[in-house]
Amino acid sequence: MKNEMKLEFLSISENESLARVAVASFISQMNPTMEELTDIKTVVSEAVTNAIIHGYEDKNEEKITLTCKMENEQIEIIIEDKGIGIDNIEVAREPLYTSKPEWERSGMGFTIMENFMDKVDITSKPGEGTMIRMMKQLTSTRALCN
Amino acid sequence: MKNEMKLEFLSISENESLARVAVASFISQMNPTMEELTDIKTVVSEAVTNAIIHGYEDKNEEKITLTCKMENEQIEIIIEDKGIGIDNIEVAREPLYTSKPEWERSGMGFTIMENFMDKVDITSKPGEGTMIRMMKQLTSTRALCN
Amino acid sequence: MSLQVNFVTRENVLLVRLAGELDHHEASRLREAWQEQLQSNNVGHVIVNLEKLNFMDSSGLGVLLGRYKEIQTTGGEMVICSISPEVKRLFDLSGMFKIVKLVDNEDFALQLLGVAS
Amino acid sequence: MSLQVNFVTRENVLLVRLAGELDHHEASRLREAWQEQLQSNNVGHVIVNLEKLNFMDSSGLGVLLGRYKEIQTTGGEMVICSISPEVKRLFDLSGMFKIVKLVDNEDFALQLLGVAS
Ligand SMILES: Nc1ncnc2c1ncn2[C@@H]1O[C@H](COP(=O)(O)OP(=O)(O)O)[C@@H](O)[C@H]1O
Ligand SMILES: Nc1ncnc2c1ncn2[C@@H]1O[C@H](COP(=O)(O)OP(=O)(O)O)[C@@H](O)[C@H]1O
Repeated sequence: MKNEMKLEFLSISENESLARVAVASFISQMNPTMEELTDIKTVVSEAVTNAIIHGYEDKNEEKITLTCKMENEQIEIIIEDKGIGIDNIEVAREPLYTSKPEWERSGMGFTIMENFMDKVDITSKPGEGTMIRMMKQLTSTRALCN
Repeated sequence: MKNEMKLEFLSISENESLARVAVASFISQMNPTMEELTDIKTVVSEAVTNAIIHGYEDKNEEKITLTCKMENEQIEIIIEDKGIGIDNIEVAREPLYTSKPEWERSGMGFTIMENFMDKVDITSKPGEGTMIRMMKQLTSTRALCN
Repeated sequence: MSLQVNFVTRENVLLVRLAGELDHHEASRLREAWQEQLQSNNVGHVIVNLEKLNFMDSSGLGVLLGRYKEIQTTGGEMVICSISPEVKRLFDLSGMFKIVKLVDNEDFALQLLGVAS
Repeated sequence: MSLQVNFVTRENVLLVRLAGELDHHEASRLREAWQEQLQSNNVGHVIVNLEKLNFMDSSGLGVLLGRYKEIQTTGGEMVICSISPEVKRLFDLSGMFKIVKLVDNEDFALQLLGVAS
């Protein structure tokens, strides 16, 4: 089965759950395990939250794009903002690093994405925006059982 | 509260529930009644199904766009396809009219949309596609109770 | 949340219990399974129990109407039971209750069709 | 599915029960309510019951860590209980259990902090 969706929404925190729900509904077509579903909801939540608070610095009227593709049991998720971008991607990826400790950020977002997904690519340009591309292969055995 | 989302997806029937779930999650931010939520899920299901089976005649790789905006308690939903279009919109709107009786269509789609929403505009051009625009005002009292 | 379908035969009545969501995607699967039941069991009437159906749209109406027409040719009746207010509004709109009967629950439906419980 | 928060005080312990989904959107509301409880009640320790929490991300970790730091300055302890396997993986990743204790349920947590039940 092959499928594709693209969701565009405003940079307000209410839409974090919208993004999770849409991706979860989309992924469910592939019959993932509960753990896989939770992993994917979590990383979507991390990347969308980052776009809102870091990328757009809490500005409300900006646009975030979430693309999700699946083919066989391979899932690709791309989350994009046109916000401030990331200066030093290597530092940003470090566990516990956050540029906003005063907002009680844990600095664990990228660490979670990297642990829950097979692959995480970050493309970013200061002043232009950030694109997070994540891949995950679902356990194909489940699909065979149905 | 003001919010906006746009969802693009392939014309496969699996995505009918994706469209419902995304709109339901989005609308839930406005605290609708259960009846309002069901009405909106139903009309989204009708219009998306029509785009798949009538607009794209069950072709799988075409794109459907669903836009949803809300401001105050006013909801606007637009569903678009680039499919075959509708020859005679007046006939299409008639209760029980269907061009596909052999597929067990009930011909009630537009009637349901018109009954469940405040306003339904159909824009269509044969060979170019169809756009359904629906409006609904949520019962504002609910929003005040919260 | 997809569609779950359960078929039970009681004397000459086919009982169809639907749970979950019935949209166009689920409609064709339901039609096929239902037609197979009608062909392989010698039943005259059909009871459709919608108690656990959370969602239905006009594609669902189409499947029900289609099966109604099938059994009607041999004089069979269709009885709907345990419908939710949401789904009932759809039925009302489409005039379904001019052709199929609506009762409160499965027991009433069985009684109506003369099946001893 | 938003976040439901329930605060209960038992002797010098604040019990925080979370249900639903804890993301960045819910985190600031939770922080404010929690800080208010810490200020208005004279409590030393905190128990966080996550039994009914279906979803949490790193924004949730941030709020918990923030409250841990607050009570730690006065020597207070934080105990987490009834955690789901999914949420536990987040905690494991972030090394939370180096600073807060994890127990199976509320009773054990209360015992651990010396509250008679
Ligand atoms: N979309 C983004 N736009 C700009 N900066 C970002 C974005 N995503 C992440 N960052 C930067 O990377 C840092 C680390 O991110 P992360 O690991 O998710 O931790 P946290 O969100 O808790 O700060 C952030 O503090 C921020 O400086
Ligand atoms: N998106 C569309 N593209 C082309 N034709 C459409 C579209 N939507 C509706 N139609 C036409 O309008 C008719 C009536 O639609 P509707 O009331 O939803 O009934 P049904 O879907 O059961 O046929 C359809 O049979 C079809 O001919």
